[in-house]
Amino acid sequence: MWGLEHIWWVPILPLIGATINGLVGHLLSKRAVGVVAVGSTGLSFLVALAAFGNILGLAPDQRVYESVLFTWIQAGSFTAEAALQVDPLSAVFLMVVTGVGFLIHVYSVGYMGHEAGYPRYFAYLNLFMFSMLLLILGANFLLMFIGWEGVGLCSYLLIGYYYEKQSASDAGKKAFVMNRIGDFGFLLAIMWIFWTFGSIDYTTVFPVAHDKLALGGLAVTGITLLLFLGATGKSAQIPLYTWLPDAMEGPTPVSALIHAATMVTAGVYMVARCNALFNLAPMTMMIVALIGATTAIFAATMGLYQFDIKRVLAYSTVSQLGYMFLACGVGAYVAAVFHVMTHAFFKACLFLGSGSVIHGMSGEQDMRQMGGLGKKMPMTHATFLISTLAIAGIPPLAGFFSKDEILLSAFLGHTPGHLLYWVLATIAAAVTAFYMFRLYFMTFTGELRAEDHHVRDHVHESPNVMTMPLVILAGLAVVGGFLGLPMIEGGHALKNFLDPVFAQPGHAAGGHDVSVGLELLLMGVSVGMGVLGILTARYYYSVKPEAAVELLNKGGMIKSIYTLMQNKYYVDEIYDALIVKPIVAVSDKGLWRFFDVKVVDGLVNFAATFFMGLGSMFRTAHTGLTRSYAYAMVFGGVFLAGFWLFLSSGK
Amino acid sequence: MTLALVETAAKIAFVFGLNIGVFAPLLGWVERKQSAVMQDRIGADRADVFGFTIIGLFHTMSDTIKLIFKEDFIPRGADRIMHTAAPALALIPALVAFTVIPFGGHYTLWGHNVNLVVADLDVGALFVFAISSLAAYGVVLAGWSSNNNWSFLGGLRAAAQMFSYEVAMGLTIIGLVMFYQSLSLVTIVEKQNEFWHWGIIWHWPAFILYFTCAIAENKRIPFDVPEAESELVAGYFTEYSGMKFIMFWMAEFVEVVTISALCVVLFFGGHHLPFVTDAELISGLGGALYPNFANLAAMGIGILTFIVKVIILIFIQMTIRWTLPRFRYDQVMALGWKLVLPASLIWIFIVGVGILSGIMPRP
Amino acid sequence: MITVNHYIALSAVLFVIGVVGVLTRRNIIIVMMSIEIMLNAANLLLVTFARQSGDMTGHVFVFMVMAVAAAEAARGACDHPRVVQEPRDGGY
Amino acid sequence: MEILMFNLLGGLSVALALGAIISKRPVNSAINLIGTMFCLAGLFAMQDAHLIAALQVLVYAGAIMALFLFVIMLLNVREKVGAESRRQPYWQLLAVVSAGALFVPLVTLGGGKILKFKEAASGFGTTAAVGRLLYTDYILPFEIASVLLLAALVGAVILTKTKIR
Repeated sequence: MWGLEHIWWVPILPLIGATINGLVGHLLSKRAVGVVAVGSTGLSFLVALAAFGNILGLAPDQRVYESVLFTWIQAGSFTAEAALQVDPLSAVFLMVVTGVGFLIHVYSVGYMGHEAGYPRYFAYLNLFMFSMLLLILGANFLLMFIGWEGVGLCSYLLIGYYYEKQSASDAGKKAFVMNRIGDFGFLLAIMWIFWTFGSIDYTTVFPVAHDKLALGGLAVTGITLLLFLGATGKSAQIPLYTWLPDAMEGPTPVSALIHAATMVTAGVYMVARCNALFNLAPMTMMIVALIGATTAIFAATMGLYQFDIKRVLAYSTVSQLGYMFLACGVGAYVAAVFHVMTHAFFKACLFLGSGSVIHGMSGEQDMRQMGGLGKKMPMTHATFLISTLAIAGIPPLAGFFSKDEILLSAFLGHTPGHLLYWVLATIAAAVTAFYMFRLYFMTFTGELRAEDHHVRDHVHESPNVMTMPLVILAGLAVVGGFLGLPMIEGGHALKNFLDPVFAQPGHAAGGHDVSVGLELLLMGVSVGMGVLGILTARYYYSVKPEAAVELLNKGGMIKSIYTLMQNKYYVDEIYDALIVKPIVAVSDKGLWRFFDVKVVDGLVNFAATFFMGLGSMFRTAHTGLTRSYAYAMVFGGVFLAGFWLFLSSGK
Repeated sequence: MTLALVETAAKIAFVFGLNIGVFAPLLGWVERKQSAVMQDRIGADRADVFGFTIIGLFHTMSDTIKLIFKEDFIPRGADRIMHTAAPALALIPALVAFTVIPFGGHYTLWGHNVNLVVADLDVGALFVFAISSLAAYGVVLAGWSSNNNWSFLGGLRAAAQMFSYEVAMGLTIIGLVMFYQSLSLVTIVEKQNEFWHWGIIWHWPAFILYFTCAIAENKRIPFDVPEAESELVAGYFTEYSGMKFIMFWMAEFVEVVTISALCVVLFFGGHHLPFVTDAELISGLGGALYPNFANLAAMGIGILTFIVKVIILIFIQMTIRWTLPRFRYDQVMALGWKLVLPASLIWIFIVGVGILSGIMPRP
Repeated sequence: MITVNHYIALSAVLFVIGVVGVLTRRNIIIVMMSIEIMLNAANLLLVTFARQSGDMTGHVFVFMVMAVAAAEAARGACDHPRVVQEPRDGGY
Repeated sequence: MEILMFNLLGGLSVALALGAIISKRPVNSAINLIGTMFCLAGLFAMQDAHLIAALQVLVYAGAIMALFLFVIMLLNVREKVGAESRRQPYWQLLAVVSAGALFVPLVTLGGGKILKFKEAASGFGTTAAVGRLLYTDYILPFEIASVLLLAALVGAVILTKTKIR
């Protein structure tokens, strides 16, 4: 079968592109660099498409293909193969990553056209593609971990792309450190898995998980909690989410690809991949759902009063990722993956749209300077509106189907407190609709508020190379949801496709027994919440903008909540006070001033003083005349030899 | 016992005669004549006996006679003993090194087994290097004992240069030793019985390195900084005349022969004819019918082959001598330490990999 | 008939000569050479006993002694110029 | 024959060693010592230690003594008559006496017994045999020796480098 057998080309092609651009890119013309980067990703996408077709052609219970490239590590009982695995789950991710990745590469050609370090950018981006594909396709935890680290590295490199800028390099470091905390948990989990199962291959671990581990036992809970710690780092969940808004310092296509569509969903992928383990740990599932729901509402409220267009989207990403984890936490992995897919479409579109806006606004990101762009940038406007409607959950756009499925799953879930999650998520849906349309109205309607007349005169629609990806993504945001269309009565296309991965023994992963009426009622509630959010936003930011100002000027509760939200609940400051400051203080006062100066230096000084004193006692014997030593040696030798002679003659 | 003594004495006589009696005087003539040919001159042709010059060959004789009857001069303030001993110290090691070089193979003559090497040592190759490392003393002492700054500088240069290249030279043949699995030169020659086992086939980089080191060790152009006449008058033998002077020259020529002979033994199959093994040669000469005669003939052919190969290599050395200009002193040292030494280490590594991976099949 | 005792005696004589050299000479180079004499005396004994017992471990030891002597010589040779240059420190 | 060789080489080595420690000029000392090394190499060869004999010439006579000689000549350490002439007869007497005292237990090392050589096994002392020992049982000391030589090399470079500045 052409496709699956060549699956290793999928990650290798971007790696080749990254190597070419990274090593000799500066010698090539910009056009050549673009051709290499886009071409390698495009070819990779084609191979992935072929592989996907092959997977579809197989019988549903045989849709697992493993290709062992070579034995990578062999030490004792530990074996790690460099093996790639394609199953429905990775196939869906494969399509999203290569497809969206390809579009964003195309977009980048236009967006980054004027930047210095053009080849460097594409080398990183291609390297990211390689790492992400390795993460998805790896057939064991170690290979996934390599990809996991690789995407973290690329994320760091790309956030800090404008490394001359202090804030950008700081943001890169922040992302890296936050990710490392999560990676630490992931690594421990891998070790624990190897300890428990004696293997790190998916095909060895997952089938026996149910037999080897007790339901809710310590081992499985520990492993899954550590795995989830890794996921919170990579997917920006509470408490490790603060890096993602800062990550917006990177170029906008990077935000779209890495910090919206692909890398941040790696945590979801990992949890979904390890569903066999998570299903055995109800406590972890509860925590996952709780964290997901909390993050969803928490991040959504933080997005309410941001003025940086990309930051709003960043908080919205965090919030949407919360939805995905909520879905995972209530066992609705299909809904989570579904939302990953639809979210990739509309969020990438939104980010790229915002990039287009920023491009048109000559780099301005503050929404207070924008307004009325709809007329000047019709393509961007149209695609942006579609995506905003999608994220707000308005039927029949993609976001509606996936979000609604998550809400339904939460409502019907088995996890304790699932109704609370449902309430939180529903409120978050309204808030999402509100702030997204706030963004939309502030940007595209009304009058242009920019003060700088250069900017005002320069506003223009982006070139085709940038708008075409927007159109494609917006189209996908429209139709992407239809995969989940026949959802009433026993599953839909995506569910049927993914079910072999999630159908584990001992767990009911089948459809919910739910009446059509209840389902329609829930749909109505969520759509109603969305519409409510939209209308509120329209009132305050389009119809009667002064009302918002009035509301604020009244002071009191609303004012303080506003301040709290605008300052992101002071989470960064709390982290600083609770973690960074104490560590610095302990290192400074305790480790340095006390332990190093007093204890270590003290010991050294004591040793020196001691031997100096001792030496001063023996100094008299040390004449410095080598010959006297030689004499002493000879006399010693004579004495020893004579003594030995005396002893042996006595026998 | 007596026969063995006679045999050894004969071999020693042959080796010494070949070196002192034939090669050393002839090389003086060859050097003159070849340079003349290369530089489109006539060269020395004035010495004659009854009007016959024989392309200048009589110059060898006249030179010898002249130098023997020249005044033996020892400068004031020189260390007399060292000054006298130094030329001998330079010449003797060059001659002694030849004792372990096989100039033929094994032959059975009238029931008596003849092995054409003066001493078949288990550590033959090491012995050659050990002895040739002593040659430096003669030069160094000559420079030191002459009480002359030019000589002294020449001696120091010679010492540094010879010690440096000794290290590299020892390393160049390690690969060969690994290949033939023996330090004994006789064994090495025996293993080159077939043409495809000759050292030069696999070890030509080692040959290039070894040849370079050997020329440097011999202090001949382009490595003749110890006696650079434009800088140091004549270096370490500035203060020598007469027979002592001629001994330095003889030492140099004998070393030229020794280097060539060692190269032949290590890289060019020793006395073996290409594509003809010893056994084939003897049987081809009628070994079944007249074993003694065939062995004797094979011995003659073997020695002749050996000498022809040696002469070819001498010719190459002479050509190099009259082709290349002299290196500067720092260039000489840099070449030795920074190029030849690392290159020979790398070559050892390559040979090791080649042998272990089976690419280089050992004979 | 030559015996081990011959070699022991010869080795002892050489060793003692080395000791005397170390004790009486002031030139540090000669002192180092005297040490070499002592090492060689020990080597001779090692080789002798190796031959007597048929165990080549003695040869290995000699090999090691040579390596150490070479290292020592290299170091000493570097040190010597400094000692000569600063005669106050080199007051052997 | 054997006893003749032993007497010749042994006597020569003792004489040369004496010459090495007595002669006034360092160069003469070095030359004498080279002779001693050579004689000892002969004695090694007499005891079937062929590899050690070759190494003795190569390492001791060829390298170590060459280094000494080179240093002596480089510094031109001619007769430091001034330093050496301040003889201290008492010290010298003491040295000879104490060395003589050391000699007594050394020669009686055999405990008065006459130890005879056995016939050497075939292959004794050959390169292959010693090499096999070096690369199997004594590989660790062998490697440590190589590290030692490397350290000496680095040390030599550093010590001489500071001189140039």
